[in-house]
Amino acid sequence: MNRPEKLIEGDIRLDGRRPDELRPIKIKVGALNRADGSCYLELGGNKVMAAVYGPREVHPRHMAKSTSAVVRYRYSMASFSVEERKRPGPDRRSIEVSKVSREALEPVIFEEYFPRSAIDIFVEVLQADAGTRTAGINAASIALADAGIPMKSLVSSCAVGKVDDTLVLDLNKDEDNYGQADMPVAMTPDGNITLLQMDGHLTRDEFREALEMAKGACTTIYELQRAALVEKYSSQMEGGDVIE
Amino acid sequence: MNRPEKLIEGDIRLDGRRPDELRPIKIKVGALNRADGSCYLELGGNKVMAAVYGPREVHPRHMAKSTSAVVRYRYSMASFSVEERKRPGPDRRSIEVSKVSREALEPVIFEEYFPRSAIDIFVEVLQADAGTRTAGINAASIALADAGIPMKSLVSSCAVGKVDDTLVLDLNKDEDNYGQADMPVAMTPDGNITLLQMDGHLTRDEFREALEMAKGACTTIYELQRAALVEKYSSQMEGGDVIE
Amino acid sequence: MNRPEKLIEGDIRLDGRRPDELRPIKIKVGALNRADGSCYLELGGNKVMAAVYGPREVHPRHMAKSTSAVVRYRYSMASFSVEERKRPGPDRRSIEVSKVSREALEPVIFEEYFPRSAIDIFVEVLQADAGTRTAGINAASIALADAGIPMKSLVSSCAVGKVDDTLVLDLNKDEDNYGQADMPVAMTPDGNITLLQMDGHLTRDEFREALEMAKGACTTIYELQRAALVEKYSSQMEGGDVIE
Amino acid sequence: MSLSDEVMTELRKDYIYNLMVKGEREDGRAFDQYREITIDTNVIERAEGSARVQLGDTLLVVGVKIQPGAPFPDTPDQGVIITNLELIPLASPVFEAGPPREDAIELARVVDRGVRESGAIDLSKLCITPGEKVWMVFIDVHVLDDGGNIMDAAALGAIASLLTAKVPAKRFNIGEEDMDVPMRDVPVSITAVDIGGTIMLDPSLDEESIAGTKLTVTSNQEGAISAMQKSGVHPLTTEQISYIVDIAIDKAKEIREKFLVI
Amino acid sequence: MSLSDEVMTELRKDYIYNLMVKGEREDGRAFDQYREITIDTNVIERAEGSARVQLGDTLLVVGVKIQPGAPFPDTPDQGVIITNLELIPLASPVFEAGPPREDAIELARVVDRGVRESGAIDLSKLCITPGEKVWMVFIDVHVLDDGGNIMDAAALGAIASLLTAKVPAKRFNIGEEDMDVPMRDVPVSITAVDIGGTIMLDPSLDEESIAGTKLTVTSNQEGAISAMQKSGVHPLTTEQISYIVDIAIDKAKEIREKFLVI
Amino acid sequence: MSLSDEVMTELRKDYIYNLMVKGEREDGRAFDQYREITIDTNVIERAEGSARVQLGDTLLVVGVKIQPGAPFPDTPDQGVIITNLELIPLASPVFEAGPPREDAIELARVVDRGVRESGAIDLSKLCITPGEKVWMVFIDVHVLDDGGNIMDAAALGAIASLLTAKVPAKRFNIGEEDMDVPMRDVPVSITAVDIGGTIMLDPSLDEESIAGTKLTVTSNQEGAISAMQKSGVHPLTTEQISYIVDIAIDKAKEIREKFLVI
Repeated sequence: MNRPEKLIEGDIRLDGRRPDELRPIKIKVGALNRADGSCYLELGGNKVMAAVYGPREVHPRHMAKSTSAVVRYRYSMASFSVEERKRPGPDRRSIEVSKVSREALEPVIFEEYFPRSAIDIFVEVLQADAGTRTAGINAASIALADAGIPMKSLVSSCAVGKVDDTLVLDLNKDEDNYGQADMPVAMTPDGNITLLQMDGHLTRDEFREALEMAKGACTTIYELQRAALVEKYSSQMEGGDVIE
Repeated sequence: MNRPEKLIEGDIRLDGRRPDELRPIKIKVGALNRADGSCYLELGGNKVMAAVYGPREVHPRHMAKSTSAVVRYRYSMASFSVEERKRPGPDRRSIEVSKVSREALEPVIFEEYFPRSAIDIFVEVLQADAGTRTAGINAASIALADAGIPMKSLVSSCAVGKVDDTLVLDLNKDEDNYGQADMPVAMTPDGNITLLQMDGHLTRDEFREALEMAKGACTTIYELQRAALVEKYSSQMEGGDVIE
Repeated sequence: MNRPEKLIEGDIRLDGRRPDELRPIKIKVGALNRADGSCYLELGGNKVMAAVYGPREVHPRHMAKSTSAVVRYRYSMASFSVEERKRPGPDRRSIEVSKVSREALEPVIFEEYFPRSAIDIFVEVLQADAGTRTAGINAASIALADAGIPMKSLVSSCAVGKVDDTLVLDLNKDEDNYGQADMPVAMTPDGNITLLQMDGHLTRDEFREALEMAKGACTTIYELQRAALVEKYSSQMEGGDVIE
Repeated sequence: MSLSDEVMTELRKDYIYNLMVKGEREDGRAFDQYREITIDTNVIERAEGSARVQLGDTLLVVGVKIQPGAPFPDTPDQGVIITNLELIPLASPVFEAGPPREDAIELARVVDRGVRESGAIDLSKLCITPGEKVWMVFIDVHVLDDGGNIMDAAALGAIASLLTAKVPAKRFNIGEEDMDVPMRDVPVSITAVDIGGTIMLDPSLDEESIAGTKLTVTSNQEGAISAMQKSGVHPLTTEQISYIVDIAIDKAKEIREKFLVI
Repeated sequence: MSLSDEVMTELRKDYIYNLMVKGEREDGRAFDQYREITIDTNVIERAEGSARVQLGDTLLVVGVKIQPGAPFPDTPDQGVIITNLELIPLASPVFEAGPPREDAIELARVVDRGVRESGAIDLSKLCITPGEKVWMVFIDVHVLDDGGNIMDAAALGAIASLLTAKVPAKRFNIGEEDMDVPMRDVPVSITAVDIGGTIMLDPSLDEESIAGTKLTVTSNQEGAISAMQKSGVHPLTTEQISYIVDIAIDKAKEIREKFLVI
Repeated sequence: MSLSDEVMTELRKDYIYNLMVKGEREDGRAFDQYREITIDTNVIERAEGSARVQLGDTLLVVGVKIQPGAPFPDTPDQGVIITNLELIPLASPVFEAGPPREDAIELARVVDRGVRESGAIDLSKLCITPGEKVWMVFIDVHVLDDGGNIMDAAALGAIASLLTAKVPAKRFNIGEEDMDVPMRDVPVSITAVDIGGTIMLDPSLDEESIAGTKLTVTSNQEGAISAMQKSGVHPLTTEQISYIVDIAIDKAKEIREKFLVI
């Protein structure tokens, strides 16, 4: 696809959203049997599955820490999740995304409760449409709760970007490709920033405004995460299918 | 070479064999000095060397089993063993062949006699002409005996295939390339099947007939294996050269 | 560049040197802060950095020796050190150079003083102009001394080659590319040969003469190495910059 | 595995074994009965074909990607099939990260042979320019939840994906219109295990873990065998194999007609 | 690390923390002050561009190699930037041999984004034949001595190398004369750490080791932000981030003018 | 290695050392005497050239494969030699599976240099289309039984294979007829060890294991040296090296004439 002439027209984006509008989010808590906790999440065209195992023994042993759990995070894209088939296995991008995503979640985990243990978080991107790392963090946060890992709070994540000189929430693929800036953020409900990355072009003022927009969006997402967990654990509903 | 018009003509195959005829087999027991047991075997144009080390210490240690030996099998093709030079190192095919070959032999090994030990079987294909896995299993079985590993029996292996709608024993390269089915089988002298793979096209009835042919051939091969071992251990002859 | 018509003309080489003349050598002892010992060395157009860590714990543990230190040597070329960008990571050449360089230094190290320990030597080639392994050994030898590793003596290294049927010391890049032989040598001050490699074409007599030339050159280099160490440890001068 | 885990596993094995002796299975199925199967296709928009397969507790997604590439030198006028399967650590506590191990490689290769050897795809129709450019069909199996018998679920997902996949000719400027993958057969894999001499189809995770041997039989529309694979260290008798082949062909027909009608 | 090493480390951390409480740093700098910077360019003859950067105790060499290659399919008329950074064991007792780990990969990618996202290089001018051949710019960062804040030193070295690099058109018979790399901006990265609530720029090795979090802000000539990266497990408040962004943009201007005047 | 193994090894070393002092070797050879050599060529039909070499207890097979490929950029009109040697675990209890380690790489590179630097192959005659296509000669050494001195056996096998190898021009449609590999020299490698000051040629496995250093000297038909490699941690004196070079050249002549007459 070539660059559309305009990405935003009269305050309406190509996919019909307003600048400060998130894409639809769908959450299924406990989507898997084998994992200790899991969550399937759709964010617009993104489809991600998160699973948590642990606390459990650490392999290889020498990675264990004597005073806290070691938290590991493996973000991975299915080879069919993108237009051009991706070779299986980790690449440099997924290694970086795994690192910052782990650091986005570690602050809320009571790691010191589980010395010599591992808490393993796996996020598989089944379909990608810009925003996979934020979708992954949102899902992983829920999966941690589903696994019963003691946490100070959930973590919520969302990107803010700039397209056609306008700040917009939660970029989709076209906006990401042809936009001017992308800034993924993750935070706790009390406003502590646990992930912050940016690339593109933002003035100081734009940056401050973008950060405020991210805060608002993360609050919205937090409510959805909480509601999904409450629903699961209050009604023990038999949920719909995953990857519909 | 292009596909020959006929692979079998008046009950005679391109290499002059009848449908139920094996290729010539040559066996040299104890072909190597360093290995605890070894066997060089030729099956038609296949030339394979099998060596056995063990029971010995397991490296890496964490692979050891507390109640039995761990049996390992490494099937490998020399880069010059085939028409187009093969890159050195294991590929997906050789990993699968190693797995099924190991499983073909494990049932006859008294693994429980050697807890915390390794029995390592190495098979090198020096020249390939279809049937390398069966040749390898036949050689490895003898090498195990030569190494003095306690075994319930030998294992014998042979492929059955279908060419020009006729079931034939022990496919050669052309028959493998242009045939309709290939089914490698391994079994113990009392008829227990320890390896069974198939690809191509066989009706139920063809399959049953093929399995019977394989049984007969394995019996023949078993006699050759036994004779080679008896000869070695009765006469301690000074054998001819390997890879003549 | 194409082969020059003559590499040596009237006893003068293309770069103005006489056959038995070394390229200029520049040595900075203790060029790094983190390493236990270090040395930056320029030999003509070669720029190498050597660092030594140890004696220290061995990782992985199973590599440790119970009666002596394990000495490791990692020779590596920066990707920008050569005309055509080199892919990062070890290749077969650098693995061989690392092995023979380690063996060139081990004879002078009192390894038995440090059982269960590691002495790690790292040599990075920042700019290459033929002779990187000899430059690396000369620098590493100084870095070992700078790290306070007990040694019987220093080791000095130099190559002798043949160009236009003349034996010459310390080949530069063009002489290496278009010459007839290259023979790197390393030795102790008392004349024990600790590294010897050769490729090309040398008669027996040429070889003997070449070895004598190498001996003389190594003596010269030894004096420079010693002087650099004396200067560092007598005056504790604040040295010039590295990689000027 | 902690000691109590090991004890649990042993107890579980005894339980399954004792049930079997009584002619029963832990989930109440008959020995030749499959668990519930759900197949949804076209679940991944980015893939040319895809299927989500739930087989009892086992969940996996298969994605088919199709793009132009060079043919193999020995088949210059045929498309290429490449099958991958990874046992990623998300799907089971016993799977590890890293390059595929022998179990995953074996599964991928048996899925691949099932598709290839049955002639399910007419590869000659996937040639673009002989000797130069052909369509490459990548079948990627992504296991999400290992509840046992990944083999049959993966084979089902592969064939279901292929049946609904489109060759993206337009996107690569190779044709006016996208075409279906040229399918000419619908192979189905049936896996049996031997537990204490009793043959059971479609093993659950627990059954799989105590079975010494699996036998997978892939058969085609006309009821002929396309591929077989014995996996595991226990031998099988000729009679057992014959019996499995017979019920596998029948069961394949049943599943094909129920789930894979084109 | 031996026990005495660990004790030393703890003592060192306490020392730095206590200094901070008194408004001081171990080397006497102000909280927003950088260590001494020395940049020498063209230090590697074999490279098309190079720089040796000393930032306090940190020493590294950046080499830029430029050679023709194929463009990425989605940007057929643009040159390619590839940035590598290795934390080789020569540079620190804690670095290990082997393929780059996540720390090295993150550093390389942040250096890369700083160059790329600021539009510092006009990639369209590095196209040779659209869709076929473009100039590939390899930026290789070789860390020799880790004295803390490799990030900023690497970014400085990358941009200093590029500013003095030549595209070797003659050597590859692609033009009559070598040309400068088409630069149109001079991004500078500034890294801050949070130690017990206090923000410090340009952390030394000890400061870096006790800081829970780093924030790198790369800004361009006009004072806009091109790239940011938070690294580490401690959260930051909105106020801290805002504060860092402000001083980072100012400090970048100062360093740019002092060291990177074209 | 178990304790008793270690004790055995020590005893064995003492035994060899004590023999040496008396001027003897364990197998009764003179210090400059080689073990029995058997070379059979054309033992692998699929290879363009091959040789089976038995040198005492050491057994290896060398296969030469020849196929068209791209030349190196700096030698556009020359064929390519690529030499591989693997120390596979079949051949010795101390060899491990996995990518070649430094010992195997060193052996392969010394075999390679022996062939290459002697000018044994006229590489200019292996050019097909300058700058585009040349013949690539792959020399693969497959060690089957390590009885000591793999080096010399491998070099013998390489040259014996090359002397009988055919360039498969017909198979690749590059010529009317297959041609011999254009050989113009017959280099032979001779390896010596220093055991307690005594020089011995062609070390057996036990001799090799107690020797601190090996020196390999490869010489050509006219008696000039093509390649040398000292391997191992013990130094050698100038006199020792001179002595080895002399006997190596003589011994190479003897072996060449006996086994490698074209």
